[in-house]
Amino acid sequence: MVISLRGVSFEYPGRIRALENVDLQLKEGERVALVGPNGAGKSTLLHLMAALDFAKEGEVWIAGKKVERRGAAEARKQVGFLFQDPDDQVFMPSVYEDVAFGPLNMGLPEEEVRARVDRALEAVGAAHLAKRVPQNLSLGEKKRVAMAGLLSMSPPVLLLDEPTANLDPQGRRDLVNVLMGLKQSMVIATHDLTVAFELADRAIVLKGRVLFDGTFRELMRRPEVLKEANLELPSFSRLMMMYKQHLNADFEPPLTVEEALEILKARR
Amino acid sequence: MVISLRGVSFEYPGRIRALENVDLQLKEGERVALVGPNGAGKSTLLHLMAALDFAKEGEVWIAGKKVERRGAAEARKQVGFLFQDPDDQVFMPSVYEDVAFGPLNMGLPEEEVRARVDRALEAVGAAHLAKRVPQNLSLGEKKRVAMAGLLSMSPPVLLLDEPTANLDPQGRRDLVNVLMGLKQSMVIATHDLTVAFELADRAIVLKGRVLFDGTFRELMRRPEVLKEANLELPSFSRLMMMYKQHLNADFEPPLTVEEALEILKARR
Amino acid sequence: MELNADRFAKDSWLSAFDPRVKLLCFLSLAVVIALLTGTEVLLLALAFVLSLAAVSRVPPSHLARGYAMAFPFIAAASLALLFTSGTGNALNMGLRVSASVLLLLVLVSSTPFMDVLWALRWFKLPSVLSDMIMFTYRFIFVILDESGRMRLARSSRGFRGGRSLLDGEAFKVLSNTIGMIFLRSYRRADRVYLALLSRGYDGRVRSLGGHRLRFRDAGMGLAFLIIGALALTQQMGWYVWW
Amino acid sequence: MDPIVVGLGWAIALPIVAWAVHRLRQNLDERVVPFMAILAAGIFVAQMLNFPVAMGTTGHLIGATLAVALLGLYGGIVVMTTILTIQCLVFGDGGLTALGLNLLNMAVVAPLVAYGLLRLTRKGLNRWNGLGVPLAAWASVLAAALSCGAQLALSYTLSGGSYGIEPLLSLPAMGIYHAIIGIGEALITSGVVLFLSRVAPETLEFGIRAEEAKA
Ligand SMILES: Nc1ncnc2c1ncn2[C@@H]1O[C@H](COP(=O)(O)OP(=O)(O)OP(=O)(O)O)[C@@H](O)[C@H]1O
Ligand SMILES: Nc1ncnc2c1ncn2[C@@H]1O[C@H](COP(=O)(O)OP(=O)(O)OP(=O)(O)O)[C@@H](O)[C@H]1O
Ligand SMILES: [Mg+2]
Ligand SMILES: [Mg+2]
Repeated sequence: MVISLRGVSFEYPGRIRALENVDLQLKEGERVALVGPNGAGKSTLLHLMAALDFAKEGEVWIAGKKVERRGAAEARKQVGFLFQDPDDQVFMPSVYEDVAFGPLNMGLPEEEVRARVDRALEAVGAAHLAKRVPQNLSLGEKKRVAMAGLLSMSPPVLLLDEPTANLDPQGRRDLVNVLMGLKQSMVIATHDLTVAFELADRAIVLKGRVLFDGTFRELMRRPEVLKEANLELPSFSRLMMMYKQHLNADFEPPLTVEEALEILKARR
Repeated sequence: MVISLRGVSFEYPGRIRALENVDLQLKEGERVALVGPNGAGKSTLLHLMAALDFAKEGEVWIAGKKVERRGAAEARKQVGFLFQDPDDQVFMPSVYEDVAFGPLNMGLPEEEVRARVDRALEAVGAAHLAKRVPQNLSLGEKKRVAMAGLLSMSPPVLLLDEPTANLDPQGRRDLVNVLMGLKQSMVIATHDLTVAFELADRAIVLKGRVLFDGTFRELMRRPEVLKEANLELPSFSRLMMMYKQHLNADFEPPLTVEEALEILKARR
Repeated sequence: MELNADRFAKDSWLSAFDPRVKLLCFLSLAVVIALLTGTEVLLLALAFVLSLAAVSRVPPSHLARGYAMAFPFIAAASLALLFTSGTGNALNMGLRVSASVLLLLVLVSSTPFMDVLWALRWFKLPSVLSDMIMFTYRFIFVILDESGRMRLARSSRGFRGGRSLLDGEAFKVLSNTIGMIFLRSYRRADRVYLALLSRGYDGRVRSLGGHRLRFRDAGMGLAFLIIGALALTQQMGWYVWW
Repeated sequence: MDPIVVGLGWAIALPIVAWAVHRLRQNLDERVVPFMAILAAGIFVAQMLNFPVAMGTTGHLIGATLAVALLGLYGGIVVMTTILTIQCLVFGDGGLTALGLNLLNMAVVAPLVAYGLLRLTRKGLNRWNGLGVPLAAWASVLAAALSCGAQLALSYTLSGGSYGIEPLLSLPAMGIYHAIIGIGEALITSGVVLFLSRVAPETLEFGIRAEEAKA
């Protein structure tokens, strides 16, 4: 178990209850999508899982150790965190230095650091931005740089808060491919179900508490959960469901475009 | 012509050329989608169109007046602007006051202001947040509040920078419906082509300069433009194109799920 | 408001020197200048500072702008002396403050801020202070950013401020604005700090290609030493034949 | 300023700053670091803006009272030290020689006076609110100005006129001028504290917590 939460509740100042009794285990190498409506507590949950904030009720365990306010630095080494707003993440005066920040803190030798930075910038398609001041980039460019800052560290667990928001379609596809190629465990909070379907094996639906925890295929069979969590099938899936109704046929909502295509082909 | 740009170029400090010789007219009641890769200059262009920044080369006309640095306040009254990062937009100490800020500045009577605020908050599904401090909201909640702040003013032109990013799927659908119901001219910068298809009559593809200006149907026939601009068909459209190839059939890429369904039905 | 002190730092000829040596040299010279009272030595010091400015390749206009910002203070100090203790003292005061202000301007505009910090840390400045300096510096931009955005956002929603400060309404708006900028910036700062922690920040910023002492650093040290000694000995009257 | 006065300034200010740093480090919650830094940055920016006071005079915020009210004495001293150091590093403001005395006036005298008054007036009043904040703000500005005036006067006397300003001129001038400017400081400081107590009460707790930790 890489990360595990037991009976975690969280309240912001002013009695704003963001999380209620959340239980959750993240296994080694697992890719989990965290979905739910705006204000569901996704970002809050990720903060707790990254030892960036601390639950007053319940326990958070990271890499076999219980997270406490003191000693959090150790736990933080295990997880890489992508902030929802990239403005929060870029810090150093140049993109190159910013991406090098994490690896340098890990105490890697300079050569290794440079190699990692180059690789990471390449992976997110931001190599041409290396010399720029990160604060002066467009939002999508910042997002890419922030992601590169994580990739260059390649920590055992990745927690990504809306990694694809504000990326252009090609950037989104590239990122999905990069993430698919990684072996780390990851939790991806996203509103983009197409991305979630492609990336994750397991869906957790959050709305203050955990509404659902299982595979996407099961989730598709639970329209009441989808509804309560403001979710909506991706457009190709929606199309297929409409088609199914029209045909009066019986098949499960496809999870990928390829799957949908197979269904269509079989129909012929 | 509500807004018109003639030969506009824009450079950020440090010789970063964001826009190159852009010509563009926005007609009364028109809905235009502005698409293009990260760093294409979409946000920059919208800033110019809102008289929030000023071009050193070329001319920007808003509501028949040439925009100058002095007197920009007049021009700004014509346009409502949704910032890409909602953090930039909300600033009053409570959500209610924030949404009321615009209408109050318009000098409307209090009763009218209250009615507008209630209506706007309702429309974006943020009525329950009225008493909260905007800075303490989740990113998606902030986005909704920022949108409400615009709707409450209902200016003649709306410039929306990524209105659907970070919104949950239901919120996105609701927003699209609200926008469809408006009569104002609007320009929507977005990476979400599904939303763009649904909302806009006209597509402008930007990458420093204008790569394409026309209807989406024409754009679909220009794969080289799509490629250069990092664009990708929405998933249902992609599915249909793959299916078309499989069938060796001949139809145009559908722009909406309903259209796709019609094609499928006709195939039977 | 422009506050980008790093803008010319990377292209400056002086940026190739070890920041520790640079800091030490410049600061010692600043102390020496503060001790000088003779017009001739002050002129010598000023000439040296100006030649430093020339070789630094920092655009003179940039230095001039910085100097202009400090000018009211320089003028005030000199003017006060003009009326109380004569022209000579006033002139010396003007020269002295100008030289030390310019010296520091050259230093800061030819050295990336992170390098200055690195040198300060090397000199064992307590980490609370060096951390505070680094974050404060970064957060100054956050605040300028946030207030700029707020101004834009306000004006795009039809706000036109700018009335006098002493009526109650305007005061409310002002303190509201300050408070809001502050709160926004604090939220942002908190997240920026957390983001650093999650990337392994432990109170020490490491940099690529750390600095090593080289020959030219010794050269710089020597040059400053000579100028400093020359000025001081002259000041003490050891060779009055100057 | 006379070199002796400058040296004296460094000699008094440095140990006190070092002591504050030491005490602060003993109970430093990591959430406090960004708060202190953003406060320092905020005051830094506010110091660059002039506000009109009255009769055509302008002044700018010093911010020592704001820092002390929000962070306690040690935090206040460290915040003011940071601000002055950055001003010196970024603008070359006043140069290095001025830094010692600036530290003494604005990072030591002003916070100490503010802290003393805040403690005195706090009993019976509502924690940090009430009259204490504006009073402390006003007095801290005055104290810093008088301290500066005294240094100018001392320099003048010590150097026989090559540095500083005549005592008869410097003390009253600094005193009267800053007694007026202090009003602006008082208004803004209370405004900000009140605002924060409304929208982000948790930020006011850092100072209170620092207080309690000390007790
Ligand atoms: N700093 C804060 N102070 C008070 N309440 C907060 C704060 N941050 C978040 N909240 C509240 O906590 C709840 C959960 O917020 P969170 O940011 O975790 O939501 P989210 O699921 O990430 O939403 P989104 O999809 O919009 O990003 C929301 O009701 C939000 O308003
Ligand atoms: N403040 C700034 N200073 C310097 N360069 C900037 C600044 N803001 C943007 N740029 C640059 O200008 C170009 C256009 O930026 P802009 O923000 O308009 O892009 P965009 O199309 O909105 O991108 P995105 O899809 O990522 O939001 C980019 O190359 C960007 O790096
Ligand atoms: Mg979130
Ligand atoms: Mg943009």
